[in-house]
Amino acid sequence: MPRKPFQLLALIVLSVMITACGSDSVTMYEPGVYKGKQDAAASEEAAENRSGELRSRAERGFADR
Amino acid sequence: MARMKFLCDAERCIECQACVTACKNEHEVPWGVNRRRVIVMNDGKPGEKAVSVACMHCTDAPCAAVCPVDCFYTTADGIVLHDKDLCIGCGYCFYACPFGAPQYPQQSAFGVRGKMDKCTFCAGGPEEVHSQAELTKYGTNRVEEGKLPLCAEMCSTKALLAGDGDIVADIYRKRIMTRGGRPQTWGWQAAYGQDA
Amino acid sequence: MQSQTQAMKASRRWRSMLWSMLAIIVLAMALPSVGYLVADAAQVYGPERDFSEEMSSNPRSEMWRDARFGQGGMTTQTGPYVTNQMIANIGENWRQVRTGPMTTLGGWFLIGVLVLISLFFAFTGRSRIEEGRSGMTVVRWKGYERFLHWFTALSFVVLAITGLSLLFGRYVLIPVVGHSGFAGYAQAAMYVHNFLGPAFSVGVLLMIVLWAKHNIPNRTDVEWFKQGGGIVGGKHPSAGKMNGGEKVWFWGGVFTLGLIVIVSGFILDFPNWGFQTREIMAWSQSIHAIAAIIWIGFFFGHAYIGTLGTEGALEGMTRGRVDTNWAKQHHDLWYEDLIANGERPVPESELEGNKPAQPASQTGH
Amino acid sequence: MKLMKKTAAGAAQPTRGLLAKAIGRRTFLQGSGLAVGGLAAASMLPTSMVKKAHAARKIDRDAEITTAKSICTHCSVGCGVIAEIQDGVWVGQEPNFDSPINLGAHCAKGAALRNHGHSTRRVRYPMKLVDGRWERLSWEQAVEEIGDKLLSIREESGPDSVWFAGSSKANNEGAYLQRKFAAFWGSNNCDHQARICHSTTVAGVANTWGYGAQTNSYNDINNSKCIIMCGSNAAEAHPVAMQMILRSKENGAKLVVLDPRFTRTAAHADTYVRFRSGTDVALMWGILYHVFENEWEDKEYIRQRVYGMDKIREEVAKWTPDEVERVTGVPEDGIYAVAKTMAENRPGTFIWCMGGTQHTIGNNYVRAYNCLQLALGNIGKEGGGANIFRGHDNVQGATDVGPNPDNLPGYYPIAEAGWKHWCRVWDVDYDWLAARFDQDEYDDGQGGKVKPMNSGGITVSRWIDGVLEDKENIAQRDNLRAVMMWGHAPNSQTRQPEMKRAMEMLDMLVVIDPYPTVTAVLHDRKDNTYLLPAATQFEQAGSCTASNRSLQWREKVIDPLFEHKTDAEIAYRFAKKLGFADEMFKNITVTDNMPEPESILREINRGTWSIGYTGQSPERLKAHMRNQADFDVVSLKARGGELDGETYCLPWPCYGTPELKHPGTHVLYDTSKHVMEGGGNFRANFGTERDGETLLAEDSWSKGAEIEGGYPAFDSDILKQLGWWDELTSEEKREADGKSWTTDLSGGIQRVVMKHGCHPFGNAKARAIVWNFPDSVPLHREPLYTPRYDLVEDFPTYEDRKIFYRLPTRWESIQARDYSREFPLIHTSGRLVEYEGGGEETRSNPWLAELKQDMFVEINPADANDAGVRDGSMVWLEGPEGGRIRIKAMVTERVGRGTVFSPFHFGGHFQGEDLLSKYPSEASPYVRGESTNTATTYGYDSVTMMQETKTTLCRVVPA
Repeated sequence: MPRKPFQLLALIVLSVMITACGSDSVTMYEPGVYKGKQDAAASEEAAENRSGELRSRAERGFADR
Repeated sequence: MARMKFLCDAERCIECQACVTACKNEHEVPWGVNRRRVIVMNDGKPGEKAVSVACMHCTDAPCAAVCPVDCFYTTADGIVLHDKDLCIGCGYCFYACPFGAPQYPQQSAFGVRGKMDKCTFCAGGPEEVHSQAELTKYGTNRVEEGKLPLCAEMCSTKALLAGDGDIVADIYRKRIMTRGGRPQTWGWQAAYGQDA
Repeated sequence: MQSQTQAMKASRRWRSMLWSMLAIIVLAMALPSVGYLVADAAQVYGPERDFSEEMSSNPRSEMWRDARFGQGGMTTQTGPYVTNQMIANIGENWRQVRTGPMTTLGGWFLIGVLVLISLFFAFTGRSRIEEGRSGMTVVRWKGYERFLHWFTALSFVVLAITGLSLLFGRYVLIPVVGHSGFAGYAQAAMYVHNFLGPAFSVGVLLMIVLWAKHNIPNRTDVEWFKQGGGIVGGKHPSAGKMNGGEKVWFWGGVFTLGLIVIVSGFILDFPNWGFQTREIMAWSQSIHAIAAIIWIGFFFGHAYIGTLGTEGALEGMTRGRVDTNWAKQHHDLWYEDLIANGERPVPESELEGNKPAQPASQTGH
Repeated sequence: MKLMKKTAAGAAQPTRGLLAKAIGRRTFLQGSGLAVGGLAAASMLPTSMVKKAHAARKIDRDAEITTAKSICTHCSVGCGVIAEIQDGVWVGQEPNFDSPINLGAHCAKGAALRNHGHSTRRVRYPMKLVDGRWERLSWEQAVEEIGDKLLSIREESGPDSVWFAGSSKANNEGAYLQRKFAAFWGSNNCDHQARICHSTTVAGVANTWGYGAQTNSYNDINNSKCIIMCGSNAAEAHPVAMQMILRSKENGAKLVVLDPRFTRTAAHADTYVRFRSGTDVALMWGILYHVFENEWEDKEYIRQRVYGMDKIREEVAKWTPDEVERVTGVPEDGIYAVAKTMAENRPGTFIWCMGGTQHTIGNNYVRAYNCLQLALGNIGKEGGGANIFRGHDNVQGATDVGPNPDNLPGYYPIAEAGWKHWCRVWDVDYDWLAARFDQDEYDDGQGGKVKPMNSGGITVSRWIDGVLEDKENIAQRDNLRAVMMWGHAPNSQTRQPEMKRAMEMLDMLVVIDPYPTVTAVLHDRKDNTYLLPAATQFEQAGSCTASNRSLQWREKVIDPLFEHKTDAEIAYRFAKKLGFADEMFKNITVTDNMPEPESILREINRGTWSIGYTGQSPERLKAHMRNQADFDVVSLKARGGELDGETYCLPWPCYGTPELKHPGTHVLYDTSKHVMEGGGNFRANFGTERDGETLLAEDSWSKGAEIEGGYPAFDSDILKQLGWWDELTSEEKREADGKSWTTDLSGGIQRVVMKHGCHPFGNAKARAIVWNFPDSVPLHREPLYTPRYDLVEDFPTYEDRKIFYRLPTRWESIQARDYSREFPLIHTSGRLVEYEGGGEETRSNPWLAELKQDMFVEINPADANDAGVRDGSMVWLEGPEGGRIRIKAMVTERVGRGTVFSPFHFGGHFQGEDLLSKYPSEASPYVRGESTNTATTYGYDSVTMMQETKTTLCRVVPA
């Protein structure tokens, strides 16, 4: 019975997974949370900055003058 | 915090396709990809009504839920965007989206589709704002310039509204009151889960 | 002597390679399911939403309700995938299936099968050739049949790994390799899956055509099942070329699940045929994935019995010949037919690549 | 446990505002024009489209982005456009929220305008056919060759052997030069699309109350309580106008749509009435029947301001509900509902388009609409009016000052007085100009003789007969031998198979257009055929007149692409070659072969007193464009600002000199306002009395008029009688003495008259009957190709005429045969929102072309079943004159049983054959299809030669 390769592989995989969970450079999946490339324009701050401008634009563009 | 929304006033939509070509114009979307389209119900019969359909930027977006590579994200304005670098063109978001918003430049044998493309609410994507990369991948970023999606801004009868949900709902409510009718908000609840 | 030891070494190397390969395959397939435990898939559901009562106060509600339930309209926009439908309900249903039972139950099912097999192995151990090896072999599978089997088997494994990656990779592999890393892998996996699928289908269809005649159920199978294939009563029931279990694998797995997976797979793989609406695609995906998961679970059993579980079974598919004692034990009726039809067992020593002859006792464990 | 990959947050913070714009917003042109999907997507395109990216030149991404304001060129609404330009390239389009006309809105065409600045499907350089192949040549060589040929034809056959099609898509300056060009060439053989668009409207409306134009505006519809649309599909033809219509509807106005087809406009109506195509007069009389029956008419208004309503009443009495139902197919209650809605909701506006004009009795339809509005007292009121939505962006302007065969700019007659007026404006000797014309005299069609200088030229609808007809039958020296299509799509005209023959018979055919048009490919000519690239309106500055008579100024967006030249420059180059440039451009500044648009407009200002094109100086128009935001959306009046009180872009009439600051006229004939505030009354243009009854207004005058009652048009004599003469300056007196309000170039008469609150053109009644037309009371007459042949006996058409616009014209002899059994379906045509006119321009725009890729025919399910036709299958649609087109069937209830509809924008296929190979390489439109006019038939209006496209017959068989 060649159990050794089997055990070895399982060990390796397990250790990789464990170290991954502890590493800072790894992205963990979290439901509903996007962790890809960040979009600076998508930030709260950016949205806050332009919200006034967008509001007046909507009023100017869509309300019947 | 503003929450960006689209609202198509079916009583005003006259199926003129301006939203479709405005989008093509603004983002140079190629032939065959339609980020926005106009659908007519009861075409040619009394009761004919049309609505302009695109990504509704859902509160709980089904596309994001099923994406195998998790390439969707929601901006702080509530705009659902995606990362084309991650997209593998599997087609799942297209199956999941109730509105048929995701589009692919191709539809070939062996499931070759190219990267998914969809309405960005004219807010670009995860690249440097106004960079060439953002332009070629996602189109222009009007929101960052304080402007709203061109499809709505150019709507011939101001049927298609876009912007902060409060204002959009407000403008729409005023119209309903003038008309003395009841609201007919198409897709609003499906996408945003609340009343107009 | 010198050459004997060399031959022994070669044989051992060959066997250990085979085992490692199998181990890799099984592990790789099981991996996603193991990692799946880490992620909390239940959260993906999101809040429950009720779509049934939308816009009940709308004066034009009938038309909008029709639209809501997927009735088509007219659109002048053309292009891949544009449909004239305003709202496709299938999207939400499919999402719930996919992020719900398909991943949760599917994941647990695969893990469960593996656990059961391990338990079975731990308790019963390997089924050995009771009489020991006779050193005489008979032909069980011809060369083209073995090629067909391994071609299909390997494609199956690759398709399973890539397929499971698309289903579970988001929970399992993104944490390991990151978003862009996984996207790169997933892209490749998708293309491999999409291009290999049709080739695999050809293999499956050939198997069905070529081997159906061996798998026609008969009364012997009833007896075989009564004895649980030898587990009940501890005595080996009679069997023809294929025993009852193998026939179940053939009809239930290769034939039924195979055809389901192939048909749904082609629908998904060739959107250019044009008839596929969003509904058809979403349904096909669900059917494809569920059938494939069941098939993979089934496959774990098949692979276990054919390799680790039964001594002497694998060589029927690797070199095409089996020990006469193994044949008598597992497929007695077939062996009798074979001998009656004039087949003459050949000693190991005369087989190509295995000269000079070895004592029978040395081939076993 | 849940960890996140660290990114350099903050590093990519966007720079905002102007700076952000400068760093590379919209620089698609630099890389690939195909943003998404790249090559993968490109593989699905027509291969030629991929090259688009290559044609784009590199642009300097650091260059400042500037904006230019222009006006959409696709319909008459006049939507404001804001173009963003970087390094000379049109990189973006923004909504013009400030424009009071469109408030930023566009339709599909307007939202796709930017493609004009990039299209590679245009004719890039002058080309000519050499042995059936297109070959490039230089502008100089082209002008030289064409000019020589024109001169030799002139020598052999006289100036009338050349025919010019001008363009309603040219700006006022270009269109004016086209007319002036024909005049200086010595012929009235020039015309433009207005002939086949609203000529019956112009004739009918002008002869009823004064001016041939929309009386109100799109914006004024906001004041309406009732909106009737008859033969108008604004949702597709004028989508942005629907903004005002729907707003008005939301505010309580009733929308009634009368149309044989359930149009996209009808889908928004409160009331929709389907009637048989070609029976509008019967329908109107049916409505009026109920109006008179219930005494809903405005009796006081009729007494004061309408002449001849009693004659109408007599005719209407014949149209009992039963008779109306027999002819139109509409039951009584439907018509009663419309009449009641109109009566109870006043003021109501009446909108019509080509559904009401393109008929053999189009002028009758138009006058019937007018009579209905006059009876209800709706004309000359805010919210009322005859709102005629015109077609092309400058069809109003081109009608006012452009190439018309039967009048001169400003509707001055082609009689001697008119010519003399313009010769004074042009500063040329009348005798010199008259000598340029053919001096012989020909049959005038009324038993007399007339010189070509004073006889209406051949119209755009009939030029083919000018080629095909026997020389003896034409009232000019010779057949047409050369044709210059200067901005005209031939597939918008009927009888294409005959046109093909006519084109092949010509000695020379010249196409001047940004796109090749169907003229380049329809025929099988091998040589003597030229394609000259004309610039679009975005490549030049100039004024254009929207349907509401506002003159908006277009700024130049980009320089002409490739080797394109503006209309003005082309006119100048040809004039130079033909030897009359010095006279023609005497008072126009020309720099580098390009006449300056401002100086052309000033010349127009100096001459067009008759319709008040005199106050709109380039400076005033530019000021209006700068201050768009100051104008009120409903009244179009500026509120505050430097233009306080003026009406947006000075809708004509804007009388007097620019210095007088007339505010422009928003609503014509509106007596509630002072004439210096845009008020007015009906025009005195038809004498002062008839049959002992006064034609002048009674007890009605515009606010503040010092003459309280009717009065005739003013001239120097009347001024002297009134004692107002001395209010003119001595300089004005010198010019005005012996002149009328239309010929006094000083503007003194208009100034003084308006100072006294009077209207220069007098104050008269509107004419419900037009005695100088074939039917003084509008009568119903069955179409030439009628599906109800049983009605021909009761409602026959006219007798044939030997000479009408120089050509023999048939009515009776065509109606003599019954086609209705072999060709049982009514064939009617109309617009699609994606395309315009002949469609070559829009079908060459990929953003639009993608949306409608097939020519089709709408057919009722019942008719489809009768013909054995399935939805989406190919069919042959065959007309009674032998033309047949192979198109797709669209089975729909949009059309009623017995009627089929097809759009007229397609071209490039001919009777089943794709003409792609005949286009110059790379200049073919993306979408081609059969022209519906291949299957349309003979039939012309009895006053204006308008072609019949809305009611003919056909049959549909599976292909």
